[in-house]
Parts: sequence; structure tokens; C-alpha cells
Amino acid sequence: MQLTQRAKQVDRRPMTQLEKLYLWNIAKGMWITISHLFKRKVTIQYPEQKRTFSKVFRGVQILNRDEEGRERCTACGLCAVACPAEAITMEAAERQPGEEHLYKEEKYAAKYEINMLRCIFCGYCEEACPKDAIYLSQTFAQANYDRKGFIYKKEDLLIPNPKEDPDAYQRAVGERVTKPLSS
Amino acid sequence: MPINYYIFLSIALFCIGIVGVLTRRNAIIIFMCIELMMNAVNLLLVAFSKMHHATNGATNASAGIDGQIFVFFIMVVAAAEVSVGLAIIVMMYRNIHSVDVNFLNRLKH
Amino acid sequence: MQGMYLLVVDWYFILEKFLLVGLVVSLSMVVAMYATYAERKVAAFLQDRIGPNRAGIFGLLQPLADGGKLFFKEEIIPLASSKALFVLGPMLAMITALLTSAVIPWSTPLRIFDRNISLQIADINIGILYIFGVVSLGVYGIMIGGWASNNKFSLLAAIRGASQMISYELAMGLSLIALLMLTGSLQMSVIVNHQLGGGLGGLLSWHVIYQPLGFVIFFICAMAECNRTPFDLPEAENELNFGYHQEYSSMKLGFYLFAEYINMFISGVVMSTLFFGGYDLPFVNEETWNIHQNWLAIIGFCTLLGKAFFFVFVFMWIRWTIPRFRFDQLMNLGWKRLIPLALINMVITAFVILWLKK
Amino acid sequence: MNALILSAVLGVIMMFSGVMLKQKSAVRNIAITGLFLLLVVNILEMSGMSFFRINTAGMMHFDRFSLLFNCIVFFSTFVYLLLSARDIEKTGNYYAEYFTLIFFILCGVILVSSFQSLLILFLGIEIISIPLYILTGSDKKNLKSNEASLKYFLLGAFSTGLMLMGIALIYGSVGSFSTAQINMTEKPGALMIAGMILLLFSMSFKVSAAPFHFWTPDVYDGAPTVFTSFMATIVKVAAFIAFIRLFGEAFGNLQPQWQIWIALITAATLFIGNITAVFQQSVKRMLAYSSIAQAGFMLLSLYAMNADAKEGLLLYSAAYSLATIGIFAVLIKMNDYTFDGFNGLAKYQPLLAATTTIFLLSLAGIPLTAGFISKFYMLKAAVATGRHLWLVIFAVLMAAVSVYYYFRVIQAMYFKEGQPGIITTSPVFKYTLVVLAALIIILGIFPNLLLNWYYF
Amino acid sequence: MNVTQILFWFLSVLALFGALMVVTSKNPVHSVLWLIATFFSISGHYILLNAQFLAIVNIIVYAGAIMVLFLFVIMLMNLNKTTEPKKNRWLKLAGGVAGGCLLLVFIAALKSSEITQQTAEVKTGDIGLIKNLGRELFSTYVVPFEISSILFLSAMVGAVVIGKKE
Amino acid sequence: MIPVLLILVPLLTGLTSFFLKNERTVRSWALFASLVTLAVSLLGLTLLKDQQYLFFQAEWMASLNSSFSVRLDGMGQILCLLNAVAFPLIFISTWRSNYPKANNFFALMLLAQAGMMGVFLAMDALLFYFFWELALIPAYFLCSQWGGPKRIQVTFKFFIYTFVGSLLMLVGILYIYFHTKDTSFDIASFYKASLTAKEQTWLFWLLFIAFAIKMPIFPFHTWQPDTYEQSPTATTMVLSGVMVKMGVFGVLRWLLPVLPDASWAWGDSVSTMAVAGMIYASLIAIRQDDLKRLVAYSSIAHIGLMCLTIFSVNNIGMQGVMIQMFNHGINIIGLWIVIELIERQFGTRKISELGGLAQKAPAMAILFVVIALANIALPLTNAFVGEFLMFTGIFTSTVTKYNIWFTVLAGLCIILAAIYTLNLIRKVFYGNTVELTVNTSDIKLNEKLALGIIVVLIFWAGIYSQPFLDVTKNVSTDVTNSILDKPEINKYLRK
Repeated sequence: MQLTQRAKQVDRRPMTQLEKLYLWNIAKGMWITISHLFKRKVTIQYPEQKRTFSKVFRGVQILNRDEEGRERCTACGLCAVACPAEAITMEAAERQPGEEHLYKEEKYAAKYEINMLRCIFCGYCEEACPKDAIYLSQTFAQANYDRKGFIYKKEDLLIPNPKEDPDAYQRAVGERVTKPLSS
Repeated sequence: MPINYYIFLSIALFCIGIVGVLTRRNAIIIFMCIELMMNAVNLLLVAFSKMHHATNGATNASAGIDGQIFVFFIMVVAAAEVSVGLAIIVMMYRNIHSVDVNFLNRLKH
Repeated sequence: MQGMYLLVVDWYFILEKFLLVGLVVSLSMVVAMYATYAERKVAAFLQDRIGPNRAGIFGLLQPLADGGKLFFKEEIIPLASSKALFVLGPMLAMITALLTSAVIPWSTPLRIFDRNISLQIADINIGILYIFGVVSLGVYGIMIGGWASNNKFSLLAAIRGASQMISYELAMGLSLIALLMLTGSLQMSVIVNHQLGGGLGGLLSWHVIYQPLGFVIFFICAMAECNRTPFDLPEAENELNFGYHQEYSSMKLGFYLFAEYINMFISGVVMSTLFFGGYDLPFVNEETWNIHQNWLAIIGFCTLLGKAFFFVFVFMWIRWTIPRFRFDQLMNLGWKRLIPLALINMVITAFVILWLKK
Repeated sequence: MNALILSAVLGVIMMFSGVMLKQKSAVRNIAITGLFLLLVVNILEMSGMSFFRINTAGMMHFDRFSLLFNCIVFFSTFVYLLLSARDIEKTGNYYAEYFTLIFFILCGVILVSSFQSLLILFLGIEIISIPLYILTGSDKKNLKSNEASLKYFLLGAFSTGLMLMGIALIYGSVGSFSTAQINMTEKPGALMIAGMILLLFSMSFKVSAAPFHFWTPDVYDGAPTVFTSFMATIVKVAAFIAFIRLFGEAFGNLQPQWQIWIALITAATLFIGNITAVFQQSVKRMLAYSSIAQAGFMLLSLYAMNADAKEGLLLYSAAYSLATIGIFAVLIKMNDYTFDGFNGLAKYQPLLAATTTIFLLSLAGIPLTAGFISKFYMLKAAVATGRHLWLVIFAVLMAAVSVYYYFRVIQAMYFKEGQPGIITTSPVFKYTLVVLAALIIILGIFPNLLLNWYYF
Repeated sequence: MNVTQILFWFLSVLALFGALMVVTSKNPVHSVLWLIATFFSISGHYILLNAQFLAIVNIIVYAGAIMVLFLFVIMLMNLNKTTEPKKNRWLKLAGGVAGGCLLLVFIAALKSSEITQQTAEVKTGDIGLIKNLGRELFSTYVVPFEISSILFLSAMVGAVVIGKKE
Repeated sequence: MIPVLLILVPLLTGLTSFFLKNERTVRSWALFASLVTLAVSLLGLTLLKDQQYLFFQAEWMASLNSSFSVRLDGMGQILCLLNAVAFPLIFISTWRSNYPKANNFFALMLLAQAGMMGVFLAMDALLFYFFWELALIPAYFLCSQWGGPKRIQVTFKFFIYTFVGSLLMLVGILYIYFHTKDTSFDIASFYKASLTAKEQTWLFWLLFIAFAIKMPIFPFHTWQPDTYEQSPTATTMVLSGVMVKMGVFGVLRWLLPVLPDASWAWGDSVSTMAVAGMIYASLIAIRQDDLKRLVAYSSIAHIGLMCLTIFSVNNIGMQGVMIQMFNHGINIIGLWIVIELIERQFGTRKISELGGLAQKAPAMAILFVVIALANIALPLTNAFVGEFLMFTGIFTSTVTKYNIWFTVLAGLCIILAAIYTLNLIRKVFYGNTVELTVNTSDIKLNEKLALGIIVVLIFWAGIYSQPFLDVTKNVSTDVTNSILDKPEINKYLRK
């Protein structure tokens, strides 16, 4: 039964002596390969030349800050709950006096880790987050030499401070974030 | 070159081959020694052929050529012999996992 | 007849030959080096890629980089191997690969210091047999290397390689006999001269016109002799890891790889010489150009190189097109198809020659 | 030449028949018909009808002696196939190939019986030997067969090496491989003598003459019995023809130099062959030793090297081959190869027993059989030389010893009780045996029936 | 001592040394390789004697085909030093002595042979050239040549019969 | 044609017997065949009176100068007659003996007869050798197949002995063949062969050993008693009655005339052996308990006497030998018949176990006594004539110095023979019956017939032996003259 138009019917007849010589088939193959010699090359010179991502590309997670550079995350744990791969762990801590410039709310994540070996980049964490504290950027997961390195700490995840390093912040934000970061 | 040199060289090679046949137990090496003997003969035949050509070449341009032709045939035969011989050795190896000719003595009983 | 007496001593002659040997060897080496590059490039192009392009412009320095890398890599000789033979293997492979070039007439003679310098190292009257002799020795490099590694994959590969080479040598030899009937000589220079001066600037007297079947067989066998895909059973990666040179590293591995490319180049040269008129430039008649002999020689040489490179390219082209044989298929092809074909070719040629003579 | 070409062609035909034909009987019939053709063609050539005129450049000469000998060989092989072709098929999967090899061996036999050049002798001997190595080892699963084959091969190749050295030395001395040229040597030098001795050794090896016999019993015992039969008969007499031609035609003038050697070898062969045969427990092994003993008798012809000797050798080859083939054909049918295995055969298979008795009597040299008359010719030839009469007396005493072991079989068959296990035999087999036995007796009474071919 | 003589002695010593090593090597593979070396030096002798055809055929046939087969078999059987069976020391000695005696006897016998005075021509003479050999082979020796095909056929059949697995 | 018939009749009838299945048919057929042979032989006898000999020659192996030539002359005739007479007697007397596979038995018997006929008739050395062996083979099979418990080894010993001898003879024949003037196997050429004394010497021994084994002469006799003992009696009759005569005959026809010098030179040695053998055999015979062995040893003694006589080369003696060959054959067959009867009836041949047969079986006793007395050469019996002539011959021999010694010693053997024969008669036939012989039955008709014929022959030849003497006269003169007339011997003879 033909389900799609692309399926090709296989010819099961025994080959004739002539066909067994494979002459025609070899010639065909040779023609195919030689024809590729003159085709446009599809190679991208990667570091110099990059492919543009699609709008919906989901890259490495980023922990966001507000305009003032304060961490948005309140360690509510919804992202961890939403994560199907159970890649996210966190420890909450209370904001001490004098730390207001660091944390937006009274509670913050003292420790926030994502195991990038488990993460499947589904984006549920982003959707679950009520504070827009986490979102998936358009950067790749980096290579590393050992497995420990793939457990991203909060330091790895936090976006650069917009106040101190606005350019880097802007780069990190990328094009994907369409909704305003301030709320 | 005096022909004696060639005779002695060939005989020496030949005798080394014989010693090998007598002293080794590995069938393959014995066989190789036999090949060595044949090569000694080949060398001797070529030397003789050239010797006869040196003496009779003046009257007969192709004097001594038969010696070299004979060598050619020896090579032919050697090739055929090797194919069969090695087949036999392999066949025996398949059965007893050894090429020791001393195993052959069991036939005597 | 020059070359008839192999041991005539003439010091200039020897010097000249030494130079020529050096030249030919280095040429082969360079060609082999760039053949590795070419291989990667061709492969890339056939697969819509670009290939090495980082080292130097268009990656032209890539072979040097590879060579350097091979030189400086750690030299590992397996403990349980047989040391002397382990070293001997790649040497043999290299030597036999290089030896073949000795009887090839590279071009018409040069004229330097009032001496006609033949661009052929040794014009012996058994040239083709010499090639066969050397090619048949090529097996040893593989076998010794494979055995000395003391690795079962290497050994299997070595045995495969050797049996493949021996088998295809037969068909190769047989395919040439018909050609030898045409030329009546085994001397390479005679064979080349036989192809000069036909119609279309020599093209019509190329042997490939008279011996197409012979050429095809020879070509296939040459491929097998070089262990090129689809005949690269000895190094079939997915079955034997890396084949007979699995345990090799550093420059010894390099020797093996080089030897393969040299073989490829030389077989291209041999094919051009035997079937494609050697240094004969088709469609034109060089003699009428009235230019210096040396120029003619250089043109001839370039022609030969061009033809050889074409064959090298075809080798690569085929490599990246056709899948590898199974071993029984390989043997069947060699023994049951090529040898009978070669015999038929021989018989037909013989009859035609007889008929023509009448 | 007729037979040479035909047998080569037949070999190839057999090779393909194994592939083309599915039925064993068809292959067998082709082989038997082929041999018959071979015989016919050879007889035609004897009567002057040569189909091929090929210039052998004096390297071969098909005289009456060789042609008649070839006739004998073909006839023996014909009988052999009639009797044992079915057993050949039982040896292994490659029955057609075995027939092929037999035809090729026949080519070799033709070569060694008609060579005029040492080159042809060498090729002939190799063409005989190489298929024999294979036939010896054709029972691949059987260790004894393997070992026999290997042993035969190694020693055979070794003796070939010796032979080649001999040929080379002679070539050095004479400058030619032609037997006639070699025979023209006036005064033999050291090279010549050394070469001759080496040839003598290697040929002695091929005919399994003592002290070069040691391979024979093992090889004959180890080889599949059908092929032992072939080896012990046709091949052996072929080697003798080569031997006698070589020493008659190439070294005829040197007879004083080698005669005493041959005499000693003959005596040793007779002694070892007969005495050792006495102590055997297996009939097959006994026949192996007896073949050595019979070789001793055939060596007498070499020793004598006169007209009688040639006639005698022809007779001997016919008588010996036919009788031995017959015995082996019966032996193959037995389950037990020991002497006791024959106990009571006369009671259950009177025909087999009777014919076997005739064959054994013939081998023992009892009058009225061909064996006697051939031994008689040998003795006659040896006596005619007028020298070394001790050799003749020794030979005769050894012949008496041989009676001991041949008659052991007869005793077992007729006078002892027992129930021999025997494979059923076809009527053709029995008729052939009877004809064979009759032939042996007729030859024994009228040897001229055979010898007349030699002269007319 | 001219070049020819130097070559002769060199090749002879190499051949003898190689032959000795063949016999004495413990490892069969080494034996094979030494034998190849011996064959090469014998080929060298052929070239010296201007028997070019035989020289190259010697290499193709012996070194290129026969010895490869040997190597094959040895490698497939995985024979090496340890699997080499030990032969009785006295037997070895006896074999050596026998061979030595044979050598002495030969040399003594042939020292004063009838052709002592003659020489084998080196470097000259054209009978070893392929043209002459070929002409002779296909005219005078054509019958033996054809006969040798029977030999090959039988060897081929034999190798198949013996070699093929049942 | 008569000589050919003599060979052909038993040969062909013998071969046909193989294919007869019924035992009675075979018996009758064999008897018939032997009677036909006898008739032919008698016919030959009558014809021989007119001619010197009957001759037949046919081409056989021309390339060897050998022909199928048979001749019936005096010496041959007397032995052929013996051969022809013996077989009917054997067949009649063993009419009741049971032989499994009778067809083979009788066929082989007839073949043996044919072989022996050939030996007695052959005039060609090769043919002689052929028949010599041909007679042996059936005998071998007869003894091995139907003999006693130790038959196989014993017969084999017999066979090997004879075979070795005959092969040596073959070498001798071949050597002489090459030294005849026309390289021929014909007996006439053999008689004229030129051989040096040295050659003759060892040729003599080559041939003589063959004949001596057959006769048998001490020390070549060891096969004989065993073989006689183990063979079936019918075969023993053939062996001792006819076959041993082959040896004597061989010496007469093929040794003395062919090698006269050596025969003369070595005559004394041979005679000494013969005499030694006679005494030895006689002494052993006295000690024997077994009937068959006793007769066997007595046979050795008798043959020794014949041999002794032959080598004393004397015309009278030679004639005596020829007659005695016939007589001894007849007598010993008679003895065997009785022994066969005894053995068949009592299952034993031990003298010590028998006794008093005369009371129970008077006919047998009478006939046996007559035959036994003939065997020790009592006057009026046939053997007396022969032995008398032989003793005369030995005594008057001119070729030996020791003729008196030989005569005395041989005479001693006659006395010894009387001792053991009479002892035998006394112990077996007279005295009291023992347990075993109480129920003895007398002989049957067929046995009576056979023994009767023998007794008749004994007396006839004993009283009227002139016809035998006539037949053998010429031949014996020829044989003796072949030595005595040689000039180089003649001068050494005792005058």
C-alpha cells in the first residue's frame, strides 16, 4: 500500500546477465558524483561565517536580570517542577538587608544549577517562570572537557549586568526576546 | 668467472638445502629448503648454459640456451609443486594443528 | 642496443642516472604528497564540500602540515611485535612503490652539455616484466607489516591484501599480453615509440584504441593493486578497523599511506605509457614545431604528467562513487571475470594479428 | 602422440564433466569410455595411424617399446576403472577430479615412456607425481591419508631436487639434455658420474628401491586403497620404464659403472621388501612391501639391460599391474584389511577367493600365471649378463620368501574359518575379475601374445 | 678485482648467508624472508650472467608468488618461534654432518671435473635475452611448453580438491 | 598323440570336475577319467613296443626356443604307467571316504595327476619346470584343505621347501639354457651344453637340491613325515606313491645326462647322504608308533636306496631303480590303503593302541601282510626284483671306491626294514584284540578290489618282470652311458 508519493517501488526481478555487470549502474553513479563536482558547495566557513538562527531557536538558558541589573529569580522552583528532564536544581535564600541592588525580590536563588547533559531545550522552564527570570537564548551549549563542566552554575547562566556591561547584555539578550524584559 | 666458482656456490647452496631438509621438523621449512635446492640447481644450470655458450657460441649462436629453458621449466614445476604442497600442508594443519613432520611417524604403527 | 648489457660502466652515465633517480623519486614523493591533498579535495568536491582550505591558500600547505604532524607524532611499536620486521614493512612498501618508476620513459631525451640524456632511468628490454616483478614484491610490505604488528586485524588485512594483489596481478599480466603482441617488445621505450606518429597527432596509434578491453582490465587491476576503493579490502575500516597498518603510527604509517599514493601515481603513469601514448601529445605533431629538443621534452613530460593526473583523478572519482566489494565478490571478479576476459582478449588479438599478417 | 593429446583432452573433459553432469555413473562411464578410446587410439598408433604429426624436436620418440608399454598401462587402467571406479567415487566429493588426475597421470606416463630428453623425463615425472600427492591425500578427513600425502610430497619433492641436480651436472658435462647426446660421452668425467649417481638415487626413490623405499609402505598404507592400487601398479611400472629408458639410452655406455650399484640396490630391495612383508599384519601393508619386493625383481631388468630385460619388463609390468589391481579391487571390498579379515572368504565368496588366489599365485610367480613368466624373463635377462649370478640366486630365494606372505592370504581364504565382512559386489565386478584372472593365466601360458606386439 | 668480481662475491656471500639463515632461523617468517633474500641474490647472479629474463622471472615467480604463498600459510597457521618443534640435538648434528659430508664429497669429486678449465661468460652473450629465449621456447621447446600446461592443470585441480573445505 | 592325451585327459577332466556339484557324480567321473588315462597309458605301452618312443611337439614360446615337446620313452612310460595305475587304485580304495567339497578334491587330484604326467613326459626344460610346479600346487591345496589338524603349517613347510628347490632349479635351467649351443630349452640341447667343471659343480647342486627335496634325501627330508602324516590319505598316496618319483626321475633325466662330470664328481657325497639318510630313517622308523610316520620313514629309506643306486651309475642298477620306482609306488599305495582303513575304522594310527586285527579282518590281514612283505623285498614279490638289481648295481659300480661299504650299509637297512615291518604286522594284526579292535569289520568290496589288484601286480611283477626290463633297458643304458662314455670320466673309472 502506497502511503506517500515518495515511496519507490523496489524491483525484485532477478537481474539479467547484462545488469549483473553493473556497467550501466556504475556509469550512472559516476555521472552523479561527477555532476556534484560542479555544484555549488554548501559549506559554511563557520567561525567566519555563521548561519542565521530561526526566530524560535532555543539555545542555552539564561537567568535574566531587570533593567537595574538585579536578579529576577525568586527561587520559586516552578521551573524545576516544569522541567521534564529534571535538569534544574536550586536553593533559595533570603535577601539580606543591603542586597537590594542584587536581587529584585526578598527571596533569591542562592544556588541555581542546570545540568546541560540532561536539558532537552524544550523551553518549559521559560514558560513556567512567572518572573520572566529564565529564558532560552540563541547561544550554543559550549564544549567541555569533563562532565562536571556541563552542570551550569548560576554564574554561568546569569546574563551580563546591563548596567555595567550593556553591550554584552544586549548581545546576550539576542533577537529572540520579543516581550519586554521589564514588567 | 671460472665455472668452478659457480659449481661450488650451487653445490654449497644445495647442500645447505639438504641439511635443512634433514635437520628441520617444520614441514614448511623443509619445503622451503627444497625450494632452495631447486634454486641452486637453477643457478648451476644458468652458469652451465653460459659456459656452453662461451665455448660453442662461435659456431652456434644459440648454444647453451637449452639450459636456461630448462630453468624456466623448473620454475614452472616449482610453482605447481608449491601450490599443491602448501595445500597439503594446510590440509594437514587443519587436522592436527601442527606441521611437525615427526607426527608422521605414527603411520608406522 | 643500449640496456642490453646492464653492467656497462660509464661514470657520466651513472651520475646522470643518479640525478634522474633523485628527480624521479622526489617527483613521485611530491606528487604523492599532493595526491593526498587532491584526494581530500576531490572527495570534498564530489560531496559538495570544499575540503582542506586552512593551511595555506586553498589549503595547499595541508600535505606539509600532515607530513609534519606525522613526523612529530609519537612512535609506537607494539611490545609483542617483531621489531625488525615492524620497521621493515613500511620501508618495503615505500621502496617497492618507488622502484616501479625506474623503467618509465618520462619524455623524449633532453640535450644538456651535448649529451643526449634519456629521461628513463633504465631502458631494460624486459621493462614490463620488471614492473610486474616489483609490483609482485609490493605484497611484502603489506604482509610483513601486517604480520609484524601481531594484531589479528592487521594480519587478516595483510592476508587479504596479499591475496588480492596476487590474484589481480594475473589478470593484469594477461591483459598486457595482447598489447605485447602488438608491440612485439617488452621494452617500455619501444612500446611508447610504437604509439607515436599515428593519425590525429599520434592519437590513432594509441594502444587504447586497439586494446580497449585490455585497458579496462588493466585499469581495474591497477586499482586493485593499489588497494583503492572499491578494492580497499585490506583496510576496510568497518571490518578491520584500519587494516594492515593499524598498529602503525607516526612516519611509518606515513610511509604506508604515501606508498599507496605513489603507487597510484605510478600506475597512472604506467597506464598512460602503455595505453595512452606516454608523453605523446595528441592532436598535434610536435616535431613540426621546430623548437628546441628540451622544450619538446618538457612538453612531453607535462603531457605524461597530465595523463597520469587524469588517471589519479579517475581513481579518486571512482573511490568516492563505488562501494567496496565483498571479499568473495572481489575474488570472483578477479578470477572468474577478468582473467577469462583477458584470455579472450588475448586470443582475439592473436587471431586478428595472424589474419592481418596473411 | 595420439594418446598423449587424447588423454590430456580427456582430463579436461573429466574436469568439466564433474561440473556439468549430476550423475556419478555418467562421469564414470565417460572415464571408462575415454580410457577405452585411449587404448584404441594407442593401438592405432602402433599400427602406424598417427593422428598428429608434431615435431618434438627429438625430445620424444614413440617407438614400439613405449607404445606397447602405453597399451599395457591403458589396459591396466581400464581394468582398474572397471573394477574400482565406484570406489573412487566413494573417496570424496571430487570424483570427477580424481578421474581428471588419473588421466593427467597417464599423460605423464606417456611422457616418461617415450622421452628422449631429460626435460621431458623431468616434466613427465612431475606430471605423475603432483596428481599422486593429491590422490594420496584425497581422503581429507583421514589423518593417515594426510600424513601419507605430506610425507610423499616432501620426499618426492626432495628426490626431484636430487634429480634436478643430477640433470644439471650432466648438462654441465655434456651440454645437452638429449639422451642420445649424453650417451655419446666417450670418457665420463666426475660431473657425469656424480650426475648419474644423483639420477640413480632419485629414480630409485621413484621406484621405491631400497634404501630409498622408506616412504612406500607408509604412503601406500595411508593413501585411500583405490589410489594405492593405482600407485602401486601403473605408476610404479611407469617409473620403471623411465628408469630403464634413462639408464639404457642415456647411460647405456656407462653400464660398467652403474651395474654393480644397481645390483646392490636390487639385492637390498629384494631383501627388505620381502623380509619386511613377512612381518606385516595388514594385507594392505603387506602389498605395499610386496610392491617393493616386486620392484626388486623389476630392477633386475635394469641390471641386465638387454633385449630380454625390455621384453621382461613389458611382461612384468602387465603381469604385476593386472594381478595387483585385481587384489586391490578385492581388498577394497573388504571391511577388515588384516590377514584375519580374509578368513573363510572362499566359503562365502568363492569367486572372489578363486580369482584372488590366481592373482596371488601370479604375484608369487607360480608357473602357468603371467607372474611366473615375467619373473622368468627377469631371471633370464639377469642370467644372460653372465655376471653376478649370486644376485639371481638371491632373487630366487627371495621369491620363495615372497610365497610365504602371499600364501598367508590364500590360507586365510581357504583353510581358515571365519566370516569376512565384505561389501557387496556388482556382476560387472565379478566378470571383470574372472576375465582378469583368465588373462593372467593366458599370458602365463602364451606370453608371446603380448610380446609379439613388440616385434611386429 | 673488478666490479663484476666484487658483485659476484657479494652476491655469493649474501646467497650463502641467506641460505644458512633459512636453515637456522627459529622463526619461520624469518626463514621465509631470508629465503627471499637468497632468491634475490640468485637473481643478481642471473643478471651478472646476463640472463635477464630468468632474473626477473625468478623474482616474479619465486619471490613474488611462491614465497608469498609460503608467508601466507605460515601466517595463517600462526607459526612462530614457540610453535617450532624441537628436534633432537643429535639428529640435528647428524643431519649437519651428513650435509657437510655430502658437500665435501661433491667438492672433492667435482674439483677435478672435466670442465674445470672453462668459464661462464659474464655480462655478455645474448642467449639470456627474452627475445632469444622466447624464440627457442616457442619453436624447439613448444611441445614441453604445452605439456607443462597439463602440469598446471593438474596442480590446479589438485589444489582445489585438497584445499577446498568439504 | 598318446603323450598329449596322457596329460590332457586328467587336465580337462580335472577342470570339468570343478563344476560338478553332485558328490557321486564327481567320484564316478574322476574314476572314469583315471581309467581312461590308464587305458591310454596301456595303449602307449603296446605302441612303445614297436617304436623307440612316442613324440609330440608343438610350437609354444618360439622366441625363447622353447616348445611344447613331450615324449613317451621307456623311463617316462614306466612312471606314467605308475601314475595311471595309482589313481584308479586311490579312487577305488577311497570310494567310501568322505570329502567335503568333493568336486574340488577330485578336480585337484586329477590336476595333480596331469602335472605329474607332464613332468614325466616333458622334453623341454621350461615345460618340465612348468609341470613340476603344476603338480605341486594341487598337492598343496589338497593337503591344506583336507588334511589333519596341523595341516596348514605343515603343508606350507612342504610347499616352501619344494618351491625353493624348484626356483633354484629354475636358475640352473636358465644358466644351462644360456650355455647350450643353440640357446634352447630342448633336452637334446641340454645334453650337449658346454659347461666347465666349475659351472657344473654348482649347477649340479642347484638342480640336485630341488630333486633331493622332492625325493626326499637326507637332510632335505624334514618336510616329509609331517606332510605324510597330516595329508589326507588319498593325497599321501599320491605324494609318496608318485610324486616322490618326480625327484628320482628328475635326477635320471635332467641331472645325470646334463651334468655328467659333476654327477660323477659329487656322486660319492650324494651317496653318503643317501646312505646316512637310509640308516637314519630306518632307525627312526623302528621307534615310530604312528603308522603313517612309520611308512613315511620307510619311504625315505627306500628312496635313499634308489638315489644311492643312481649315483653308482651302473646299467643293472639303473634298470633296478626304474623298476623299483614302479614297484615302490604300488606297494606303498597298498600300505596306505590299509592304514587309511584302520584309521577310518578306529580313529587312531597308533600301533600301541591296536592289535589282533587278523582275527577280525582276515582278508585285510592277508592282503596287508603280502604288501608289507613286498615292501621289504621278499623274493617272489616285485620289490625283490628291483632291489636285487639295485644291490647288484651298487656292488658292481665302477664309479665309486666305496661300493662295498655302500652295499653293506644299504643291506643293513633292508634288515632294519624287515624289523620294523614285521614288528608292525605282529603288533597290529596278531596277538590279542584290544578294546578298540573288538568290533572290527573286514574290508569292503572296493577295498578288496584295490588291494587285490595291488597284490596281483606285486606277484606279477615279482615273477614275470621281463616286460618292465624290456621297456627300461634302452633308457637306462642311455643314462649310464651319458656318464660312463665320457672320455674324461672314463679314464678314472675302476676297471
